[in-house]
Amino acid sequence: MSSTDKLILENIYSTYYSGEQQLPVLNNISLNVGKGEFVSVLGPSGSGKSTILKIASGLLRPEWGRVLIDSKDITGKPQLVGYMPQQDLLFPWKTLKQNAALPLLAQRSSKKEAFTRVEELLPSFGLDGFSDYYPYQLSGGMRQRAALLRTMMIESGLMLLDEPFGALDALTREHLQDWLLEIWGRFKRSVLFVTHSIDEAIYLSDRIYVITERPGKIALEKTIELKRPRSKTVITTSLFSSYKQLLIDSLNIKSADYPGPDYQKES
Amino acid sequence: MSSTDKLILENIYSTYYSGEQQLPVLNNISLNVGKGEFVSVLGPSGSGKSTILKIASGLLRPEWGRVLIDSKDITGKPQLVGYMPQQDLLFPWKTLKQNAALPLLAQRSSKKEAFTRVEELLPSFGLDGFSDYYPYQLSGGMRQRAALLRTMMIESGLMLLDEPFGALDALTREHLQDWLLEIWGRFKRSVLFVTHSIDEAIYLSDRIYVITERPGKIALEKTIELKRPRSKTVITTSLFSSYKQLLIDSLNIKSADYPGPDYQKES
Amino acid sequence: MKKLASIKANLPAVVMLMSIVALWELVCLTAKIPEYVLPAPSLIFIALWENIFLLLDHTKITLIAVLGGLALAILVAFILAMAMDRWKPLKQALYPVLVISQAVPIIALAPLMLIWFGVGLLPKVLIVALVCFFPLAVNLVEGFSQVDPEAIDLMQTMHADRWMIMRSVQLPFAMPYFFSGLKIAATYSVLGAIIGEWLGARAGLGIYMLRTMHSYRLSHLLAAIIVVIILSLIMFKLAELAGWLAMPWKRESNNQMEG
Amino acid sequence: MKKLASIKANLPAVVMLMSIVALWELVCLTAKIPEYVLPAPSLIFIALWENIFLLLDHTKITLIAVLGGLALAILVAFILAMAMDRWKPLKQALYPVLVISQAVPIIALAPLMLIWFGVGLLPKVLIVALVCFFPLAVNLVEGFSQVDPEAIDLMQTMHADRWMIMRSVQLPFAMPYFFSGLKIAATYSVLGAIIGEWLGARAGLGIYMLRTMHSYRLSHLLAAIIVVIILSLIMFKLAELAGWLAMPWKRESNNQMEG
Amino acid sequence: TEEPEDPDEITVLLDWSPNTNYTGLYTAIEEGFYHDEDLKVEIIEAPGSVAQMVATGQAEFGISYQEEVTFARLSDIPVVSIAAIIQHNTSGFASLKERGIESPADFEGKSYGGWGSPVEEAMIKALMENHDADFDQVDIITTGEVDSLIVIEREADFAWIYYGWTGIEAELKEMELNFIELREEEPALDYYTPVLISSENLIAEDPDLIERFMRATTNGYLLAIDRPETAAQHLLAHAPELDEELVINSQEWLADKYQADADSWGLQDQETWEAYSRWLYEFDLIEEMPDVEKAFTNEFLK
Ligand SMILES: Nc1ncnc2c1ncn2[C@@H]1O[C@H](COP(=O)(O)OP(=O)(O)OP(=O)(O)O)[C@@H](O)[C@H]1O
Ligand SMILES: Nc1ncnc2c1ncn2[C@@H]1O[C@H](COP(=O)(O)OP(=O)(O)OP(=O)(O)O)[C@@H](O)[C@H]1O
Ligand SMILES: [Mg+2]
Ligand SMILES: [Mg+2]
Repeated sequence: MSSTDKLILENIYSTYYSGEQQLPVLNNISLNVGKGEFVSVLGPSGSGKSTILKIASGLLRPEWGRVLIDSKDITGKPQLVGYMPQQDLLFPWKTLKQNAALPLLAQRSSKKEAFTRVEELLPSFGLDGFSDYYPYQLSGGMRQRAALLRTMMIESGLMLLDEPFGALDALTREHLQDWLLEIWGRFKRSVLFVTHSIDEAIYLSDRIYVITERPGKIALEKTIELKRPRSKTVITTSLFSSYKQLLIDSLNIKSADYPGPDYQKES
Repeated sequence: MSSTDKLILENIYSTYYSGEQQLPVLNNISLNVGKGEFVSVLGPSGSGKSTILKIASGLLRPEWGRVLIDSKDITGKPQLVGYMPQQDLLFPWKTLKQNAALPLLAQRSSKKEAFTRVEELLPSFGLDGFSDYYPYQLSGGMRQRAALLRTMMIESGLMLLDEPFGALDALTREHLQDWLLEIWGRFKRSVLFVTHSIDEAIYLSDRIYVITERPGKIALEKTIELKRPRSKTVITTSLFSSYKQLLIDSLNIKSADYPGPDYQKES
Repeated sequence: MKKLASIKANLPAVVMLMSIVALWELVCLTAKIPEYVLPAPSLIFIALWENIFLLLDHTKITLIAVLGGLALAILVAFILAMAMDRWKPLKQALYPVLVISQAVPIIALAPLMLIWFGVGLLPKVLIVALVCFFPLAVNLVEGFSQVDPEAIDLMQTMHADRWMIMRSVQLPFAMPYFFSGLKIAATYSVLGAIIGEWLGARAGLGIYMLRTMHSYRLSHLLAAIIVVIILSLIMFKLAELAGWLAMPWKRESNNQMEG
Repeated sequence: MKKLASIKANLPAVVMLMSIVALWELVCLTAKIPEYVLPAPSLIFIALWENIFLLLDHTKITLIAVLGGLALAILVAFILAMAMDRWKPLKQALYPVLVISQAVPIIALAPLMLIWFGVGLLPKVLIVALVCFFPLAVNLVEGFSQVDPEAIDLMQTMHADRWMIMRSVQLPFAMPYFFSGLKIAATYSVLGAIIGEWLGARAGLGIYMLRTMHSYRLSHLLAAIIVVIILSLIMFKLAELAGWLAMPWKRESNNQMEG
Repeated sequence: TEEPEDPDEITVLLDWSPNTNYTGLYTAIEEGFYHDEDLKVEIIEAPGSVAQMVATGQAEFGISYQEEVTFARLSDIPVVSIAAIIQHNTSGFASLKERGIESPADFEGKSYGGWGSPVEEAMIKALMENHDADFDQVDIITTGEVDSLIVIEREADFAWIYYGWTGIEAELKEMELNFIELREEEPALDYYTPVLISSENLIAEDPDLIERFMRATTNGYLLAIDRPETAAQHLLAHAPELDEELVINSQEWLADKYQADADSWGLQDQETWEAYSRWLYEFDLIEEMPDVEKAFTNEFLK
């Protein structure tokens, strides 16, 4: 952890309480995201990945531990960060333009100014000409890009992306991964990216944290040394395959004790 | 196409009509599934994969073409086949046992007999002890296995599986693929399997048909010569990677004309 | 534990209601408001207490009309909804009428029932049945038509016959719709019976209300209104309970952990 | 084209209704049923036609009570629902009462309104408001409480203030709930006004109904019932239209292709 | 006396909630007078539709009043009045003493709360014309079912009440009223209210049944005249919802008014029927004169 880090989580513990039940979710999580770095968190469903993002943004106060953004302690204080929740959360009652302009309007920009800024960016997000469409009129892939556009409009150097491609089909997904890398290369933000797809994590990241089933602990931290810019051909390289094998092992899927994480989550 | 084929589709054309609109979906599809063979259909979303299964089961009459099961023309006549729709479609008002026994009850088995048969099979489906659970009490993976159990109870040599793992997270999904191969090895059914995951298709199949965007045409037919039994290590082999590259190419993802299939489907 | 939690959750509401009643009593006592304008709560409770058996007698009469009408409505709604599912032309002819009827104040037809069917039990049963029939029928038809066609396809690949499809797919699927209609119907039913009685009857809560109104006993009228409210709530809760019993798979929330 | 399709879909229903009316006319003509038992449809239409201006005058009076009550109910429901969203203790105290009130036949309170507030416009407005208030308030509160907390989190990461969150997330989110409540309320409103008038009024459709009932003119009573039904349907359709206008993003079905 | 084997079941419809006007019916039930005539009587409240239902045979008998019978017959509803329950009209216009309405002349500038029916307006007009007062200066308010005592306290200055019930209630509440009795002001308005009605059909088909019913009913009212206290208890037994004090006081007030100056209880006089019809006709409330001989009969009062 150096002073060039954009985001630092130090020894985070977190538990959900509902009624008289306790659900320990995070168990001593420490991680950091450097300036301009692309860091992924990979883990099984229900391991607490979304919770990490909530804590990093200051929306949720951890039971124990500190959160630093630009070396400032912001634990439990909602920050102005580019947070993109797990569902796209485009508001169905707003057009694409109105959705994307929300962060600017919240900062008291005038409507005109905000819309102009949005319109400027539409082409690079492949959304040119769709500014007055309602979300239901957009395809799944377009919705994700619109949500990412909105996240970009939040004037903050840090982006927290929660499985942005989780709901898409495999083909659209792979396409958007390339596109995200391109956008990220252009805007130079620090990114903390959550996924449960191994391929996706390797393909996108500078560094990957693997976390275990609930309560989530860090099982592995791995720097990915595939050179950039990357393209899909990298997937068939042996370096990629060896990273993949390593991550699969660390995720440690035990077929013996199936029914696994899903069932336990519900009971 | 030989007389040992379980299922044959010959020159199938199909169109959906709604109001005054026409939607051509299948364009001259011919395929076959040999006895005991595992055949996959791979294609982008909306290309007509589910429609192929509907036609193969006799539920939907194609505009043109013939469907043969065991060399008998059954075009447009609903058959007794192991059809598993895209959603798991376990009935929420029936327990696991009652759901799985439905095919037997429809064949006028006595309740007692049907439940005994189901109980016998529960262990090999990893569902031992859950027979009186309602679907909402099961995890996603367990639900899929229960739906597959029900499909198995249909006394037919042919199984039509429509993206059985589409709704699962990546880790559970990979686990269930192994499990499906095991079950298939045991019960020796002919399988026509629909997916849009390239890895899944290669890992599971003897043969793969790739179909194009709507209206679906067959773009490629490829026999997969990975030896069985297979395990996940096969994914990192170069043969696997070369199949993957071939399939990606045949799916022909054009990033130039994005917004792609998703959007066109909706408009 | 579940009960305890629900009592706890309702505590503030109970406290608020009790303070309102206390305030009301106080105002009546200090401002000496005459009974025929606003009786004090204590007077209402005395009226309730002293007439409890009489009130129960009347309630019994009303209840018979309510239950009879509800039963008739359920029966007809099921028969009609199943027939409409079976014969599409019938559905085409009737469904638009059913939908529109939702927006019609059926109770406005009550005077006609009385004129046509006399003043016995029958017209009240008919009014209640009319009032309950529409929400039940609309919801049932809606339920049948919302059944996933994939589910029916699936049953066909098992070669299940029509009756088995109805029994094991369509009926259970329509149950939540039916019971949400039943809850609406149960609420209306009491009002329907009472308005029927207002227009002509030998006994019943509606008659009790009229008689006390005409003999200037507002405290007794309010006592009757309380009974009406309680009766409505009981009918509503019974409908809810019936749904709970009939649909074990809908008991998710709390039983999941106990089960 | 959309209109054409909907006319086509309703054709069987229209044909059926027309045949029923024709049959009714025939029965009345051949069996010589006296008017005070069952007037022929032709008589009803003559009554409607000859009294159309008188009926419209009464309708106007009723409509004022309906619209006034509805407006009052909407206003109070919004204020209360927003207050309940803001101060949780208020919600804890009131919400259980609101929920229970759903199962209470509010119209049974109408006699009290009359006794307390006289026979002018006010008590009818109050009855209508009471009857409409509960479905509106319950639905609004429900709507506010169903807002995805993630959406509010998201707004907080943009540092949006409370009012902006209310305006751009909570209110639009609650709109479908509000309008489904409004459709229920619109239906009840007419019945509320009429029952209020039955109990005491200068004019209005309820009074017209009573007068025709007392003067043995069943054809006029039925004409009035027809007007009541039409009025209810208009109120219902207006509520639907208001929802359509206020929620452009809900117009999916057909506009998607045109848009 | 031997047990009657299969009593005839008959229904009587009331046009309001049970009150002392109907005491004779309840008394005849309680004292077994109907039983002796081999009748089983059920009493049902049906405000608003008594005449229609009697005419269609939904019920054998009903309680009505002369005005309703007149209008019904003119609408071709074949009902017939078979007895006047109270000989003279006991209704009139009541107001609080402090409003100072002592004669119809004082109606000027005051407000009236009632059903808003044309007949009421005509009555007020007639009374005022007798005093050369201007009807146009009366504000007519429709108050419908609202309790008349509340009406005269809050809504309007005067209202139309039946003294035997509402007037007695006012006495019990110690409200001081001015009461202008209709029949004192305008003899034509001394019509029969309430009356017992039956249908032409039943009269033609089963006069014996009506005779038996009327014998027992007459005995009921005669007993109420003799022993109001007992009769009041009979009424209360059937309608315990009523206020006991009100019933007893009302009963005592009414006891000598049922028969009043008539030769026997229930008799109706053709002149009374004609006078009121004429009055209605004069005020354009009816378009033709009814055939009053068919509207009532005394034949069942032997
Ligand atoms: N607000 C909450 N209250 C109580 N429990 C919660 C809450 N949010 C999440 N949980 C539970 O905490 C655990 C971790 O949740 P979290 O959403 O962080 O997991 P995740 O790794 O993001 O899972 P997924 O991959 O499915 O999104 C889960 O078991 C979940 O059920
Ligand atoms: N019953 C129907 N009526 C009209 N159009 C339909 C119907 N079913 C499917 N379609 C359309 O036909 C096309 C092919 O549908 P199908 O479900 O076969 O695709 P698919 O390949 O299974 O897609 P997915 O991967 O999303 O399941 C789609 O555009 C779909 O919208
Ligand atoms: Mg998550
Ligand atoms: Mg499909």
